[in-house]
Amino acid sequence: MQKFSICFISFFVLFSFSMINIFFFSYFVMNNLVYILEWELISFSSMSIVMSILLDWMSLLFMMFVSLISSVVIFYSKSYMSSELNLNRFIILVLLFVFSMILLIISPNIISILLGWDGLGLVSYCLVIYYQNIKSYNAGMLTALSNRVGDVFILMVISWMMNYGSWNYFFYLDFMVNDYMMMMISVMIIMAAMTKSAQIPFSSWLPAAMAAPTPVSALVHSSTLVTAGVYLLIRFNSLLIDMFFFKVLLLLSGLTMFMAGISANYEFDLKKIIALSTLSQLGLMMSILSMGFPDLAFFHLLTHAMFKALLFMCAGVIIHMMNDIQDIRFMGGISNFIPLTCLCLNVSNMALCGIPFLAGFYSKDLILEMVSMSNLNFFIFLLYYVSTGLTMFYSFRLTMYLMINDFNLLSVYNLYDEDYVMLKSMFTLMMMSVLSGSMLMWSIFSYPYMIYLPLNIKLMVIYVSILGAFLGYLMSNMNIYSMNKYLKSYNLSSFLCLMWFMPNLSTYGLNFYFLNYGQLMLKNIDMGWSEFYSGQGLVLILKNYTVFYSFFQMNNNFKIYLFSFVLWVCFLMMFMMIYLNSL
Amino acid sequence: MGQSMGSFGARNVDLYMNDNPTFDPQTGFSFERKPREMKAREEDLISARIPPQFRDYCAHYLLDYQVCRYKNMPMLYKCAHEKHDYLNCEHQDYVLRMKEFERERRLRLREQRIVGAA
Amino acid sequence: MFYFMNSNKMFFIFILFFSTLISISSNSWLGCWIGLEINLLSFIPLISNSNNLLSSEASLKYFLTQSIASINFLFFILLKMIFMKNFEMNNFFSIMINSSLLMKMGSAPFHFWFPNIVEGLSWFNNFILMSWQKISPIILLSYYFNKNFLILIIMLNAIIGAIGGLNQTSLRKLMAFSSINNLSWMMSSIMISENLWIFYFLFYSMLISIMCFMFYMLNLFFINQLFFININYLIKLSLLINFLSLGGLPPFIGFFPKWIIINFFMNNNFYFITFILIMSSLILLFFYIRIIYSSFMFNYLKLKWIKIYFKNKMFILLNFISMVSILGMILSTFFFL
Amino acid sequence: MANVPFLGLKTHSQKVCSLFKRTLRNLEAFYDRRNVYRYQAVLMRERFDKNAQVKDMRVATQLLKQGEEELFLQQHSIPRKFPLSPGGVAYERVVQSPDWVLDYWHPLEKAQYPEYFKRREERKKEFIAMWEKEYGKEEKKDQHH
Repeated sequence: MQKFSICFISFFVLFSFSMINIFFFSYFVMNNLVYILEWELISFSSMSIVMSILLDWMSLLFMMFVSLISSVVIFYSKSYMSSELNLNRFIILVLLFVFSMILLIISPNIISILLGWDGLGLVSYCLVIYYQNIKSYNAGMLTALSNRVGDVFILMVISWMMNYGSWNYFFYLDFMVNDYMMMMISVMIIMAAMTKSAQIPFSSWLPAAMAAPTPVSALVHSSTLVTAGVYLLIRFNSLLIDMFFFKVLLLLSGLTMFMAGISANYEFDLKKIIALSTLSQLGLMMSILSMGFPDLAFFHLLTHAMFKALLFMCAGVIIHMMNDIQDIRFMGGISNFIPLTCLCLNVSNMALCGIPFLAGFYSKDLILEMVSMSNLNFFIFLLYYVSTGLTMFYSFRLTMYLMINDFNLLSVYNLYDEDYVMLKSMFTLMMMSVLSGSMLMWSIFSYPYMIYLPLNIKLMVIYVSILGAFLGYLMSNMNIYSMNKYLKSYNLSSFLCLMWFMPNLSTYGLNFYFLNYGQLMLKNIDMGWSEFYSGQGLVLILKNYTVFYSFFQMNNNFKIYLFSFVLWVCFLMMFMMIYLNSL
Repeated sequence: MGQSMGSFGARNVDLYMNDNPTFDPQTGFSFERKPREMKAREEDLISARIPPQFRDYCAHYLLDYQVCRYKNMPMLYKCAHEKHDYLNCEHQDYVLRMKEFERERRLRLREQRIVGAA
Repeated sequence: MFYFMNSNKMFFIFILFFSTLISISSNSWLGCWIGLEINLLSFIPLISNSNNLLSSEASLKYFLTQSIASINFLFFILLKMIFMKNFEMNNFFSIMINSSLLMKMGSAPFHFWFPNIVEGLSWFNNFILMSWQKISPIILLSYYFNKNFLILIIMLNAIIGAIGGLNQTSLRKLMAFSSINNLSWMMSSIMISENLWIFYFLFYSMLISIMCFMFYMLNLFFINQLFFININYLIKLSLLINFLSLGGLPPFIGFFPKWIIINFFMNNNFYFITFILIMSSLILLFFYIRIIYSSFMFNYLKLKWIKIYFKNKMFILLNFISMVSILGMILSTFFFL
Repeated sequence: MANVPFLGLKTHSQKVCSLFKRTLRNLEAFYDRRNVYRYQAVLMRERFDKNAQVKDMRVATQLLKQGEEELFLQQHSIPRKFPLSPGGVAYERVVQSPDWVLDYWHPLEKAQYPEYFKRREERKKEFIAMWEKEYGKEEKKDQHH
């Protein structure tokens, strides 16, 4: 009976769904097919709200990856969440998340996108606050509100698209490129995507969202939810190519990539390091997207989903094993105790760094070479390559902290690879993160890219990687007499460590004004004038009226009443007489 | 960056990467230059649904590659040769374009020299 | 309550119905007057109840007011016959005839008898007084009315009905004021067309029939009786929803006739009256909700030996009408799909 | 609790000890390897010991203030917290409901654990008896409101 738990059933269903999708994907990519299904819900004023489904190779492939990762994550959480009382609720939340993600993936209609988009925001909020303590409530509110900004932009896009008479943006992409309204729409879409993918002004929520349970982080905050923004922009790409704002996006996402890479080096929370590396990779996707290579962004999105989910799952095993400790300063030397998990961790870390022939190599190397092939200014070029080096840097630092040094928590300890449920699911993803790069490279690029570079520029990736790895080794190396590098540059370090003070600037600093204004409003309007003029005041006036009225009613003097009626009649009679006399 | 560094030396003649050649194609050549011929037929490209930006002088190799992909759908590594041919052709094309760029740069320098001498 | 138990009352109720038919179908004013008189005389025996002192007081009061109104009515139709030709309009005559009719139906400036008498009546008599007894005066009103005067009266009705009911604790008086308020809607509908009035009247009488039956069955006369915890929660809930429907809250069917009247008023540019009517029904809804809200909240009275329930037969009838009242508007949209 | 002035009051030596402990925690955050941390902790201990013999309270207070300031200026951005202690990641993740919640269970729920609740009622009675023995009976107040 244990076999048929909700985890197993969901795993089975999602896994089969993923297999179906891979079949259909190969059929669609072979025949270059696109299917659109439409169902009209309501039509008013010649505008129709339709539920539409777009199936092409891109949506099918993304669905396949999402359902594969989610099935594996659900299988994993059977063990990770085994002592959870509300396991059913957890799994159902995850399934709801997958459902709204799929809704987002397959819809070419901005209204049904909103359905998926809002679903993602809501469910991710519920998942972040899953452990109901103060920290996760704060993180959840930060996540929800940051994403809410994007929701509002999507809503505004809906109202702008009303001008076209339909919300199927898919049909307008080619023809309305130079339209003013479409320009507004695309700016808003870019803003929405920036909130969802945590680009620079909005990036403080992604590390905060690590308060969620680790399987959630693996599924939601690394591979699927945060890539929703990238996916949306991939869909809108043909519209955005020549826009000025897309250049701004290139700058912002490059900075995101750089900032996250640096902050990951200063971070000590295991999950936050991985979250920041996710942020860095998201910046990479966004920036290559804004240079006009949507398929490269998509490629990196998919491979990244694989190895980042795996990385999170390994981190989950470590956290599970270490009694909820996430601080890497407590860890060390665990490769002696959990070799299999460390194997997976290393594979995914190397894939992240782009070590040749793992998944990340194919996408990242291609992206960097295409960057070298394009016309760019030196600053963007620098951002790309420095961030690549930084990826290596923090990955090596993480590896050193986790595996090489001595165990740093207790003097008596017993750690072991306890759980084959977790290991099985991790091995599935490990296979995928080894293989998926080359598989995807073959299958999705029907039109291959030609790269032709001088030797040194071609080898630049390797140079920065080696440099980064060396620095990462140095950074985690600590002798008794070593100077404290952090203390020597305290101000700069805090600046970099706290994500360029972005949480303070974009959330804590900003929301003070809104809260203050809200309190003023509450005091003056809600509990002040509007109470006086609508609620209490109206009742008071009506009460006075009814008291005044009761004075007449409750005298209950029937004689006066009848007499007054007769008087009224006589009064009218008198006037009538005057009137009749005047005739 | 390779691109921008490569074209950096041409800034003094106001030449950028995406500029078109402005001189007569025959200038400075002793033999007659022929325009390149498009080997892939338009209707083939249309029927294969090749996007417009890929319909260049190497499109016939691309067509071969697409056909191969269609034939061996799951085992795509079998199309390595076709892919290589296509990329090789693209590479030759790129080299040609770079040569044209260099020629344009030199011609412009020469023009400046002549004007400056006069 | 039901008069088929009592042959005398059955006889009078028969006469009551037919007198109304006489009055609204006669083609002379005198015939109308005769119908009204018969109506008055047949309703008084229905009111009287030898066990209840209040009812005989109520019947006397009813007799007095109605007879004064009838006298005036008779006097003015005779005067009109003397002074004026047929189909001739005159402000003063119309105002005077209207006044006596307004008094007969208990409309606003002449309504003071209405809440008093209602206090002495049983719920079924109340129901008759609030619905059937309104028919003949309103129909007669539609024959010969002064528009400006009537508009004034409509606004007065709306405001008085709303304000008077605010601090009532007696459910019968409350229903009386609610009927005064609804009278304003009815009079405004009769200004538009007779069909519209029939439409409104049917819905209104259906809604108050539910209320009256329900109060009768639960034996409720005052608000604080609603606070009994013995009353089933579902009964309270259905009371709430029927109240909301009576007040005219949108998803329920009580909104439907009001909606249509508002629509016609808009077409005829009666914006100000519409405003007054809607605002007064807001106040009406306020005190309906207040009653039910407190009955949900203050469950502090607990009767020991009483179990409050509906008789089965009634329950089915009541449920059916309630269902129409609650879901009518929603279900009726399916006919137009 | 404004009328209880002595609760927040600490002696000077308590304040110094507290400062020393916080300093050590801060060092722990900076120097994560144990041996390195020990070395730094010894150095820090020496700095404290150097001023241990200061008799003049004015100077001592000044030194304490300086120490607090230095600690504040060198506070680690990501302090090292144990997961279950306040500020840690898993703090209050598992909520222990207080004991009185059990009294508000529905009788049907209580009936599922008859033995426990029987004993609980007995214990309650015993506790009330003990209470009344110690503090006397509760006066009957006017419950009407």
